[in-house]
Amino acid sequence: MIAKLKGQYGSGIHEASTYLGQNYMIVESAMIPEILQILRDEEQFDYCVDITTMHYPEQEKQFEIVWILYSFARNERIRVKTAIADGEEIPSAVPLWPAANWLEREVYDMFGIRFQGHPDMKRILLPDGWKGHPLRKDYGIIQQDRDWVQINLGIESGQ
Amino acid sequence: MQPVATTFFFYFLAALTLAGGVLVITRKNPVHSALALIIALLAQAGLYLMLYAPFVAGVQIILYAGGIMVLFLFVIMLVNLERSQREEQFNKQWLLGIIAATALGALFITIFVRGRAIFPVHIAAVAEESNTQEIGLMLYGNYMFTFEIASLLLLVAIIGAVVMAKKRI
Amino acid sequence: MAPIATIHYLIVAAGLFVLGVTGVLTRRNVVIVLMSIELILNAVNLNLVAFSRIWGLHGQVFAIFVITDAAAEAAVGLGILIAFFRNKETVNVDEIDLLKW
Amino acid sequence: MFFLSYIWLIPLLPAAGAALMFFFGRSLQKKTVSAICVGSVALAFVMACGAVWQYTHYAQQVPGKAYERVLYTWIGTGDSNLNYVTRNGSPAPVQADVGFLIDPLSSIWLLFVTGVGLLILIYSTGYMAHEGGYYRFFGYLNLFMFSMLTLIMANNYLLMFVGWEGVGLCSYLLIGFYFHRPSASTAANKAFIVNRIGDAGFLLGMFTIAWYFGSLRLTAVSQLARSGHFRIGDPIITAATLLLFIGACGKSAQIPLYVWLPDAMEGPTPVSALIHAATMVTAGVYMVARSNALFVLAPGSMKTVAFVGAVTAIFAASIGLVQNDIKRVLAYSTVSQLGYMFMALGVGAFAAGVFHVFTHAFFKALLFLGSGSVIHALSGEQDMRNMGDLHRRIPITHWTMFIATFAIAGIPPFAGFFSKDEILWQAWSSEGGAYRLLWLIGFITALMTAFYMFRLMFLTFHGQPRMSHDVEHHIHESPKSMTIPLITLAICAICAGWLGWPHSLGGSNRFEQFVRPVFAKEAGVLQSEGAAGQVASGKKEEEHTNPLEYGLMALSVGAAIVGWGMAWRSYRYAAKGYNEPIAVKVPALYRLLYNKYYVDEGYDYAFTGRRKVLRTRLGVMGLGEGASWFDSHVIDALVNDAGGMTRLAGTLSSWWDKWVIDGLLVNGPAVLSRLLSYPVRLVQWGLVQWYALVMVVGLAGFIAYYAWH
Amino acid sequence: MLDYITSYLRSDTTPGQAGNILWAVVYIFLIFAGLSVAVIAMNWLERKILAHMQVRLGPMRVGPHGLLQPIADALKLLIKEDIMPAEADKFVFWMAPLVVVMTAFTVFVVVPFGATHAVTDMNIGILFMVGVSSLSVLGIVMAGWASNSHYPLIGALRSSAQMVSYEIAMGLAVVSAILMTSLNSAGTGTLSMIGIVQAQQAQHVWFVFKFFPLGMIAFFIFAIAMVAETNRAPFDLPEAESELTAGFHTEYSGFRWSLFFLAEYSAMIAVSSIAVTLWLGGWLRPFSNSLTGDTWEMVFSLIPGLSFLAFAAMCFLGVFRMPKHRAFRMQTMGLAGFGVLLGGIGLLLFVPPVRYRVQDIFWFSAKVAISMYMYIWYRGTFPRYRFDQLMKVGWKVLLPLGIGVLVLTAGVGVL
Amino acid sequence: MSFYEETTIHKRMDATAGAAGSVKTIDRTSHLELDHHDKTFLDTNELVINMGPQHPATHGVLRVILKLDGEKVLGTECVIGYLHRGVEKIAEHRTYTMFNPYVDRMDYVAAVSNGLGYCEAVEKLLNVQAPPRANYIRVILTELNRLASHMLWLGTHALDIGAITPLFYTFRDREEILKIFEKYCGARLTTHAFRIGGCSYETYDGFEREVVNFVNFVTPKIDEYEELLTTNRIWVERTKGVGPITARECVALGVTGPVLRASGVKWDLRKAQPYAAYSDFDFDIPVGENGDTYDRYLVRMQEMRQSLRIIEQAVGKIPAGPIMAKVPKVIKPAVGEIYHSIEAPKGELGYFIVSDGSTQPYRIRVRPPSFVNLQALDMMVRGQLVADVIAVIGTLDIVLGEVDR
Repeated sequence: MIAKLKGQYGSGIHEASTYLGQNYMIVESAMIPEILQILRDEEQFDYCVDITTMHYPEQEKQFEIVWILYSFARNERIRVKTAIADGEEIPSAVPLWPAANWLEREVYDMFGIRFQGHPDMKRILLPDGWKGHPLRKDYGIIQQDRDWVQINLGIESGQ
Repeated sequence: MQPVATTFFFYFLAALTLAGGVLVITRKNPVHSALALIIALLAQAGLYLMLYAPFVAGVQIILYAGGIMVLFLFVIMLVNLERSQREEQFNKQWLLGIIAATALGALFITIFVRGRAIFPVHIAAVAEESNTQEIGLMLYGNYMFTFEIASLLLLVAIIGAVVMAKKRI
Repeated sequence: MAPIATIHYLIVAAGLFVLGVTGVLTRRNVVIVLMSIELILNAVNLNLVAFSRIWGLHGQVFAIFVITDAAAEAAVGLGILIAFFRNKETVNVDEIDLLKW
Repeated sequence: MFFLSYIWLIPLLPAAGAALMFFFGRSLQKKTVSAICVGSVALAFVMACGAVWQYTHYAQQVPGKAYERVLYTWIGTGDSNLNYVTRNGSPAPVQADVGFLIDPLSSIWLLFVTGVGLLILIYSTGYMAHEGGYYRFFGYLNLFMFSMLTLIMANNYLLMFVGWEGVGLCSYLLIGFYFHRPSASTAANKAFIVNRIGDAGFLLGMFTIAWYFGSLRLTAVSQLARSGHFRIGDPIITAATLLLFIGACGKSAQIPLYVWLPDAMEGPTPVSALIHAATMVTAGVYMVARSNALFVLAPGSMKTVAFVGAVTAIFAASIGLVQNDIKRVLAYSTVSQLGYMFMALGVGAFAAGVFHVFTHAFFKALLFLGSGSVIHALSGEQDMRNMGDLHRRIPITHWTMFIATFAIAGIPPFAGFFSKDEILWQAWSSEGGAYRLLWLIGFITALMTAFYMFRLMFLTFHGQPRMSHDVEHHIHESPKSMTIPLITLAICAICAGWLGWPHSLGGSNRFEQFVRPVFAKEAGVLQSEGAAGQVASGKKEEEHTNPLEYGLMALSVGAAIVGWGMAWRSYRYAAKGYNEPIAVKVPALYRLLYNKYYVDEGYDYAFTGRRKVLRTRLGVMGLGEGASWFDSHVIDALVNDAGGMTRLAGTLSSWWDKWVIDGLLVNGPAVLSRLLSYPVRLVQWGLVQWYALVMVVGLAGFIAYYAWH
Repeated sequence: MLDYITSYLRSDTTPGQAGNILWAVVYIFLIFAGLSVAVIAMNWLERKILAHMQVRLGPMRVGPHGLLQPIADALKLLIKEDIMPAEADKFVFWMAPLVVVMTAFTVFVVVPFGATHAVTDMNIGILFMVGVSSLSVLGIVMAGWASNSHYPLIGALRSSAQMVSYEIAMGLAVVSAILMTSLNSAGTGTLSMIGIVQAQQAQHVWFVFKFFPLGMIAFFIFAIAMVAETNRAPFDLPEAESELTAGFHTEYSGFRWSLFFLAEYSAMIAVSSIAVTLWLGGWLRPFSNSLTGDTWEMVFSLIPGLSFLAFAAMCFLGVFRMPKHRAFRMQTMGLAGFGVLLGGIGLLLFVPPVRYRVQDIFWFSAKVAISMYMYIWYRGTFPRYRFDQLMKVGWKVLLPLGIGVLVLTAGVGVL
Repeated sequence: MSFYEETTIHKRMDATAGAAGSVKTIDRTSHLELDHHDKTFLDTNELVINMGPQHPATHGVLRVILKLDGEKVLGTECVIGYLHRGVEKIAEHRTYTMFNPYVDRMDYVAAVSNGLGYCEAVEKLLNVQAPPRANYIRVILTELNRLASHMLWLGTHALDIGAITPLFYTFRDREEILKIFEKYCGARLTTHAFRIGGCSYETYDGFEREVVNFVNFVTPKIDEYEELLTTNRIWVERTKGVGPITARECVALGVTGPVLRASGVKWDLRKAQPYAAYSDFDFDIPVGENGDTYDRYLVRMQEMRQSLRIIEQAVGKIPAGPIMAKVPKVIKPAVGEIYHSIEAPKGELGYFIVSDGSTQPYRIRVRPPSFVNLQALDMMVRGQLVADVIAVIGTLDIVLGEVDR
């Protein structure tokens, strides 16, 4: 499968290998929609397990997005990864897997990455007016949106 | 069961009835109107009792107060619009209407006063104990046909109401 | 005070009738107009029952028929009202002028 | 005469069962459903046996006398004004009764319809035990029993038509039983539509008869036909019989209306066994046999029947040679055997044809039920390429099916031998070279029949196992409720033929003696008109047995054995991916046969309009499109040109009309009257409360008037 | 004066009919007090019975075996802050619980606890009862509407639809019972509550067993409809706590809420007494036909006292099973005191004049109590119906069944 | 392993939605009749109701905004996050060992499962194997925890539907499980039962006997629950056909656990990708047919029985030996990342751990089953009644601690 994909998108797939028995591949961000589409339609990865992100502030492309996919037919998982810079947008996977809806919203909520074509791109866990994206490495662990807390909760600090 | 303090109760119930009526046509909020109407209806049931018509009184309570008015309240809640309460409550012809209605009332009173002689003061005593039974006999005897027509009317009303209020038949 | 005779009941009924007529003629809210009609019917009923003390039970029987009628009228009237409200979002009677063509 | 006087109960019992199912079936337990349905049919069977037994007593006084019982007049007028006039001017009341008729012919049908039906119902309780819509299925089956019994017991054509349509409906419902499967519903539609074509023929034929004979009552019609008033070859009778035959073609799946029957195998297997093999499809045979008095008056029709039957027989048999679906093979075999029956009818051997119907009912039902048992054992597998080596796993099915195969192949002393041989002999002994050709076709068909049946057996039960591992794991013999009917039917398949043990083999051919009264008179008619050779009556046969007959008998047995041998050679050791001998030798022929001569495709091209060549539709639809093109381009163009001229004239006239007539003369007064009428409009303002106000003012005025006067 | 007081005791009619205002007021007071006590007892009983059904103990802290729990609850409710929502319609909001309570109490005017033990005997008694109890829906609708909140409004709508629907089935069942009263030689039926019981007495059969199974079916229709009428499980949709938090009384608290509570329980008792009157022979003792004679009269007249003594015995059993510890001293004493109270009542009931005067009331109350136990049992057993299913049961099952029973009863009665 | 589920799924998926392949948009109207579009003659206005966050039937602080037509639901929107505690952020500031107790606080009714998933994920990242005895103890405790979770679900679900009695029965029996937990590790709810590399405690004396006693005690109790509900007419009417979801929709929405199985998909991570010692045991995966609330109920009841089967087997053949593998004092996995998931009582619970070679995880992502399952709520309740929303929230078996983390 990997070989076939590599043949098709030679330069788009940077790396495809196995770590601790788990397959993953790193893909050029522009290739993402096509690769995901193919994985779903042709390779039967019909179940989107999770979508999440890592933040590497020291890299040029700060965010690494991970799609964890699973195929019922093959009983195997694959991780698709790509890196994007801050402020860059990435196409949404909702048309492929409706399950991606909330997962992408959570990524947006926590990291501030917007997904193009998502039907309802807004915060999910934090309140709508909140400022900042807490899972970024530059967001302190006790940091909070003081203004929001004062206005909405009427207290000085949420801690 | 003999009515006690007839005169007092008559004036009390009559006042209640009329006050209820006034409230019905003057309240802004239809729910209040409906409640006033219920009071009027219950007071009227009392008047029926005083007229030795317990069955009609019972029917008045069970049908009017218990049935029709619940229907009214139900509908009012369905169509309750704040807007209609803020708007003008009386239509353009209200003055004309009041004049006409008052004239009509005045005529009634005139006729009653002029024709007082027709109505006897002493009311013939009616057996209250068998009231229900006699009404029943009449309904199923003399008024059999009317009774059937009334039932048909109700049937038609039911069907009509269902047809009109149901979204999809 | 004079003993309560039939005429007293008739006068109460007349008052109720006039109130009902006034409501029908002047209010804009259809629900209240319908309730005013109920008032009119009740005035009639009161008359019927009052007279039944003089001329036998026929009046009471008719009162029952009138109540039946009132039920039918309320059902149909409110049905129309709901249908109308769903179409026009209003319960004002002077906006119900579909008869004017 | 208890049973005879209550014969109307026979169809009514299943009908009651069906009604119960349709009204309450949903809430009933499966056990209750089976009890009601099987019970009602069993009762009907008992009643039928009783009725036939009593009928034999009844008929002893006057042999062949039909017992009729009219319940009430269904359609009929005593009003002579409404009566209608037959061809020769005599008034004939339009009358149709609800009445039942028992004579030898209907007794035979009665017996095997209820008997085989009962067995199949019992079988179904096992076969359908795990299916949804259990009550629906049994309701349909009971409704079918009711319709079929109405059909065969009707005493007039109209009631027969009721049954006829009823069985058509039930067939449709049952084929489409798995209605969520697109193929099943398509097949059901196909069966229904094709049958409608035939039914139209039947209807027209019936009208013709009503018009020509002035009656629809079966006995009356045959009496009239036998009275000698009509000459042989009467064109109207020929037309009527041909129309009736079209109906028979539809119901009994003859060329060209046979296409629905193979597809009908989409229904559950018991249905295939009951309706599409044993009972319903023989309705056409029944109808033709029942109308024998008419047919013998129309030699042209007889020939048509014979040839259509013969061609159908060989045609379907040839398709059956190469089919792989076990039920499909049996379906084509049914078509082929029905062709046999029609051939027999066509050559005037009515008794032989009916006899074949009788024996065929047993062994074909047995074959279908056996195949159902095989399918059941293989968890739904129907393709013979994926079977093999089942004879040790499901021995009962194997042995019973083998008996049926012997029977259908015509190996003595199994049932099929006697009836088939009788038909062949009758065909041979009919006069004329063309009839010898019929015999030849029949003979070849017999050979083919033996081949494909033994092919089926060897592929299914012998050779190497070819099914998938999972399926093989689950093979099991069917439950008792399924095997017991199989065994019963197997016994019947052996013994049913002995009823017609021919004279030439020292028997007495009791079967023919039994039915002879129904047909005997025709022989007389024919003989008196000089066409004696057409019918080989029983009497003639009794007198002398031709040595040739033994030869033919030997030949046909030989054909069966040769077919067996060929199948043995080709399929004895069939392993996975075995070769079809025909496919190897003559691939073109194989493709032709495998695709069933492309008849379905042909019909598709010709009638449905779904297929096109380039942009033009073919067939009937193509004609329509052509006509439509002509209409829109030629006719319409003429019309349009004429229209253009008219429009010009109209424009001119409209100008005049608009400004002078309307503007001045018409609108002028209208505007005036509007101005004048404004005050009156106040009365009709459309506001309810305004009306009420007016009413109140009026009331006040009224009261005031009376108060002061 | 004394004559005036004792005149009623010797009469064989109800005070209302006798025109005896004094005794009527006394009765009204007694019924009001008795009803309040009954509601309090019901509160305790429901919690205990439900708890034991659910393998737990229920209230155990306030008073011995939680006997004082309802009183504590009542106190809590009385001193709780009475909240009125800001946007509510003040007057209607205030009126609603009063309307509900008034209707629930008014019906007891005609409930016959015995041949003479009713405030009055109206000749349209059952009509009055059904009519007035149907007015309580007005109060519920008012409460729901006046709260100006979604959940109460939905609760009110549900409640009005439900009560109007089930009233019809209920009415049909009632009418079939009334038809049975007219099976005497004169052919005169009665609507009077006392008359209905007397008809059962005269016909020597409780109507539940009359025309078996017609009476039984009518009774069951009524039994189901009455559960729905009182908004109890499994028909408690107007106040379904898992869907509408508390339905029409979501916004009520404190004293007003306790009025709803009071009204609900008195309505349950009221409809139960209708059922008892119409079908279960009202105040008639069981086996009054088979076990006759003075001896049996005597035996049955002892049962009230005996049952109270049995309650007292249970109390004393509880006293002995109490832990012997200082902390439980108050509780033990309280329970013993309660037992003494019950025993005292029991002994009082053995005094012949009391005994004969009171046994009617006892039998009536015992039958009502059984019906109340059924209410609790339903609540412990059934899940809640969904609204459309509820309507289905009302209109498609009970209504046709009721009509059928009515027609059949009329037919059988005529035959 | 033989993956015979494959055919089942695809057959069912094809059957439900026609051609396989494109799942572009879920056909949300496939099983519903939404008639709020036809504004032809009559139309009532819509009513928007705010259910929660303080509502007795939303199991915590879920807030559902319902759009109603009368009592029919036109649409819903879930508002979550009221219980958000930033577990994933906390993880980045704790060592691997220190983070272990935190996971118990997510799905607090199935804390043992959470701990199992986390420990196994870290073990995988370290390339360490827990010893067999530890694995058996893990299986026993996890299955007991699954039982406890299902019992809690059953009680609250029944309460939502109006049957109050089962709640007390299930709480009574769940208490026995909690007693075992308490005896084993001192805690009842947030147990922190496992350590990275194995278990920290040896089983106490009589552990096996008590577990067996518990199994014998609880088996008839489950029959008792079923007796109360399974054939109860009202219960069946309230649950059958309510909140249906097809296998295809489940897969598309990522719904896992009993909800997925009730739709007919025979997929359970314990079988599909066995972890701990599950490959040693013989148990069935119960599946439903219609994917409605009733089937989900039946599936969970069956799962409880299967859990008992597993526990019985595990206790029977629990091996002797060490309970901890050799794990370095300071856990410092190599640079790399791992995804490991287990079958929690609510569905697939996954941990995605990224290590940068230090003692603290660079990133831990938890894939919570409740969070993903809750997405399906909207689709399941459209066109149903308000009362069904309650039933469906109950049957989804969500825990807000896990949804919000």
